[in-house]
Order: sequence, then structure tokens, then C-alpha cells
Amino acid sequence: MEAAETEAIKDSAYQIKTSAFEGPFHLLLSLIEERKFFINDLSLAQVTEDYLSYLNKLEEYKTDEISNFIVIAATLILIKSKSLLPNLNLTSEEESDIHNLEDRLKLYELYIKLGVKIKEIFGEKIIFAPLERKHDTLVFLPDERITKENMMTFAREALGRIPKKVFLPEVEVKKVMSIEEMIEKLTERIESSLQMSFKDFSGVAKTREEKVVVIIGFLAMLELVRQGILHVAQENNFEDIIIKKQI
Amino acid sequence: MNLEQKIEAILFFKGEPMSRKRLSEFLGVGQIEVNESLEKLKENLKDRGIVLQEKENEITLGTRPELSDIIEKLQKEELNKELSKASLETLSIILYKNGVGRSLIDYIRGVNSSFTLRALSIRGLIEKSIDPEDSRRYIYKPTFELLSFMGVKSVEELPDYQLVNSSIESTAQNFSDELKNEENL
Amino acid sequence: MNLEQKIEAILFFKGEPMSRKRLSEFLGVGQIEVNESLEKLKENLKDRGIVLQEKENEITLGTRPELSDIIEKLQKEELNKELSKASLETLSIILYKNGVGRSLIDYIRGVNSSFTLRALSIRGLIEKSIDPEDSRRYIYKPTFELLSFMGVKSVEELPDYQLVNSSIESTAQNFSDELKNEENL
Repeated sequence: MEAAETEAIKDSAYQIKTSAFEGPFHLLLSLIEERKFFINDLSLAQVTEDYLSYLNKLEEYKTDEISNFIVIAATLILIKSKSLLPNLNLTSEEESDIHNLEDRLKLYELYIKLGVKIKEIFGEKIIFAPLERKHDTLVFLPDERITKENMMTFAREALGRIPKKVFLPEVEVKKVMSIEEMIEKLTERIESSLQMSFKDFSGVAKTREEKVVVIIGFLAMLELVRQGILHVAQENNFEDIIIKKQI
Repeated sequence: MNLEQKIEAILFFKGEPMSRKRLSEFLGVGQIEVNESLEKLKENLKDRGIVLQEKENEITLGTRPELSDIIEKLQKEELNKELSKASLETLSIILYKNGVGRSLIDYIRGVNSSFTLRALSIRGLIEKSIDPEDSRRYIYKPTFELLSFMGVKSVEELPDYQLVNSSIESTAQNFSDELKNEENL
Repeated sequence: MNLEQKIEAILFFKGEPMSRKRLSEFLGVGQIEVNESLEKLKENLKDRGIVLQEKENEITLGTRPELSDIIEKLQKEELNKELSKASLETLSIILYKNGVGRSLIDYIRGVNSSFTLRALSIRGLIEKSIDPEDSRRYIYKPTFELLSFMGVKSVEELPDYQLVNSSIESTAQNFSDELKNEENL
């Protein structure tokens, strides 16, 4: 494992010492546990910002694993937005995403606890299989498939199956825009036009990566709301969010 | 000679896991008789220096876990007792679910587990086999080596096994639903 | 755990004769206690599939003499079984890297090869010797009989030897780099 993964995030509100390999759930769980919360939408909303600040740090040196974190970030942002904008209407898919995240976290927590028990007993009381028995009679029992050609084929096939770069995730994920980049872009667009639709701004999302970009944009917008730059008005539940510059 | 004695001798001689099926075929007796004799053997080994380990349909003999310290002194090859955090997470899922596909492991851990699975498989702690429910997939299971390192004769002896297993089943439904959704993406 | 159980476990684990003297030294108990426990063990094993065998001052566990027929039959069947794909694959690696350790074989195959190596060795296809670089490990080589069976005088005569061998060598390099990375954590 690489040293960078274990690097602590120093300027975060909580000193998060975690590694990319341990993934988004480990990060979320430590954030929730440090505040002595239970797993629910409220606690998840509260730790969203710390989670995202970690995500930003992670992006600087570990682009490979970020996709795992971004996918979960998307759901967290949904939870956070709902808590910031109580009249925000979530679709049933979004509701179930939130519900699933809570369930997954609870299950992950269960396996972590079981892992602690495993660690306690692993290697403590070993059941040993007998040593290789010595055989008095010397035998030589080949097989007609042991031919020069076959052996070459077997060796080559075995060598060909070794994963080329085992540290990388198997699916290449498109590089996702950072939250900072998104905030900058959003601010520019806001300044050039006083009123714009969130849908115009983000385009129509199709793939998972694109959805993540939309959500990062959405978070960035909420971030700006918090900073008092923007005023968000969602006039009707099913309409686009209209972004206006605060006067 | 009764069946129980024969089975004990065969397992002793082999010194490796054997399936119940192979035993009944080799001895020319029914599965039920083999199972009955194995129960008797287990009972007879209760106060002995050796134990019968079981894993699904396979069985093998090993030394008693309480004698671990003594036998370890006789063992020349080095034992790796270290487990990384990723390994612990993955092993706890595989042990308590006793047969699980990579997609579900990834889903529970929130990360790609292929590197960890390969490392555990090289260490001989887990093994993959074709999913009986879907021949295009693999499922990962604990090996005898893993049960041995845990000092248990079967997965049922794992701490809180019954308790955990029932609570997992109820939550697991969500995953299979979610996994199906992901496939349709 | 009583002495009798300890002795049974030790003899089962070693699978080869041991002197009473060595047993008492290893267990840190007197010769008299060892002898007493051996008597008890012999008594306990009266109706079992395994027995305590004694030759001069050496003792060992073995299968019951009355069962020698089925054990012979088992041995024959096991030896004449078809070699598994895993065995052939493992054998090919040993042929193309004469003197290879188990860890590299495991790394290349992505699974643990202990049982496979045993099977190959029982059939006289490979032989193991202590690794000159690390006395706790073994290295594996094809037997002379295997090479002549294949019609080659040395492994270098195998097809594409240089190519396949150097591919294994570079894999070995990656493997040791990975190990170093892990140690530096």
C-alpha cells in the first residue's frame, strides 16, 4: 500500500486518519463515530461537509479510488440538500438511495465489528493439518497430457492471467470535476446572467458520472447559498431550481 | 471393522480434506450411513488430541485448537498471522455469509475488493468456485485453512454466528434489489 | 489438556516415528509420565481406526492393520486419479522455472498451491529441497524421471524456454517489488 493513503488530513475539522483503500464507508463511519452519533439521515447530513473536504484532499493524490467516494458523496449531498432545503422534493429513487446508504453503512458497521472479533481469535488457537506424509515407496506416475507443447501452453496461460496492475480498480472512471472547479464555474455563470436554471447549467445527466457532476454542481450551489452569494428559489417542487444572484 | 473406524483411518491416511460423497462412493455405502458414522466419530473425538473439521460437504482431521502452542513449536514453516484492515473486512463478509460474490463484497465495503480477494486467495484463506445460481459468476468461500486459523471446527462455531446470520439475511434483500438495479444501468 | 491428548496431537501432526525420549524432552515431562500416557493412549485407541505403533523405542500413529486393504485401495485410486488442471499448470511453472518457491507459484496462479504441490510430489513428478537462500522455505524442481518422460535432457530444451522463463523472471521481480512496498508501510 502506498504511503499517501495513510496520510492524515490535517486541516479538517476532525483529524481523519484513513486510507483510500478502506473506502468511503470507513471514512463516514469514523466521522459518525467520532461525534458519537448513530447512523441516520441527520448524522449523515452533519458529517457531509467533513466527508467532502476529505474527498477534495483525496483527489489531489489519489485519482484512482475517488470514484468510490464520489458515488457515496452524491447520496450524502442529497441528504444534506434535503436538510438545507426542507421543501425539496426527492424522487422515490433518491429516497431509496438514501435509505440504502443508511442500510449499507449499518451492515458495513456490523462486519467491522465482526472483523474485530476475527482479529482477536485469528492465529490464536490454530487447528493444524498433519504434515506431508513421507512415502516409502518411490513411484513415478506421469500423465499423457504432460507433453512439451502442453506444458508451454499451461505456463503461458497462467502467466497471461496475472492481473496487470492489481492496485488499480478494474473499471476506469472518467475524471470527475472537483468541487472547487465547479464552484468557480458556477460563480462565473451566475455573474454573467442574473437568472439561470439549474438544469441549463448542468445539462441532462445520463451516465452515473454525469449525475455525479450534476450533484457536485448542486452541492457547490448550496455551498454558495451558505456563503450568502446566491439565493436559491425552488418555486415549485417539480420545477428546476432557479439560481439568482443575491442583491 | 465398523464404518466409523474405516472413515477415521481413511481421513488419517489422507491427511487432506475429503468430500462426504467421495467417502460414500469409495466405501460403497450410502450418504446417510456416512453421515451417521461421522456424527459418532465427532462424538468419540471429543476428548482426544485430534478434531474433525467440517466445511459444507467436506471433512478433514486436524489437531485440537487448544494444543495450538505445542504444535506450533513443531511447525517449521512460518505462519502469517497478520491481517490488514481490508482483509479483515473481506474475511468477515466471506466467513459470515459463507459463500458470497465479489459484487456483494464490493457493495458492502464500498470499494473494489479484487486486489484483496486475490491476496487472500494466494494465502489460501479463501477459495472461489462457480456460483451454483449463476454459472457466469464466482462466489468466494472460506477454506479449511481459514477455519483452522480461526480455531473453529466449522463456520457455525464462529462468534455470534447464528445471531449474525439471521440479522444479515433480512438486510441482504436490499442488496440483491440494488444489485439488480445496477445491472440494468 | 492432558498429556495423552498432547502426545496424540503431536504424533498425528508429525506422521512419522518419534522416540519416547524426544517426546519427553519436547513436552518437558519425565519418561515415566510419557510411558503412562502412551499406555492410556493405546487403551483409548483400542477400538479406533488408528493405532499406536511401536518399533524399538520409536512410536508413531498409523492406520489399523485390519484396514490395510482399504487403505491400499485408497492409495491406488488416489495415485491413479487424473491430474487436475491445477496440477498441470503448477507443473508447467516448475518446468519453466527450475527451482521455484511456493510463494511465486501462488502469486502467478493467484491461488494457494500447497495441496497441488503435494499431489505432484507424491506422483514423483517434482521434488522439493530447502531453499539455499532461506532455510525455512522449499524450492521445487522437476524430477529427472519427468524430464526423460518428456523427452528432454534439460529444461532448456522445452519449447520457447527463454521466452517463458524470462516472463516468469520478470513476474518474480514484480512480486518482490510488491512485497517490498508492503513492508515499507
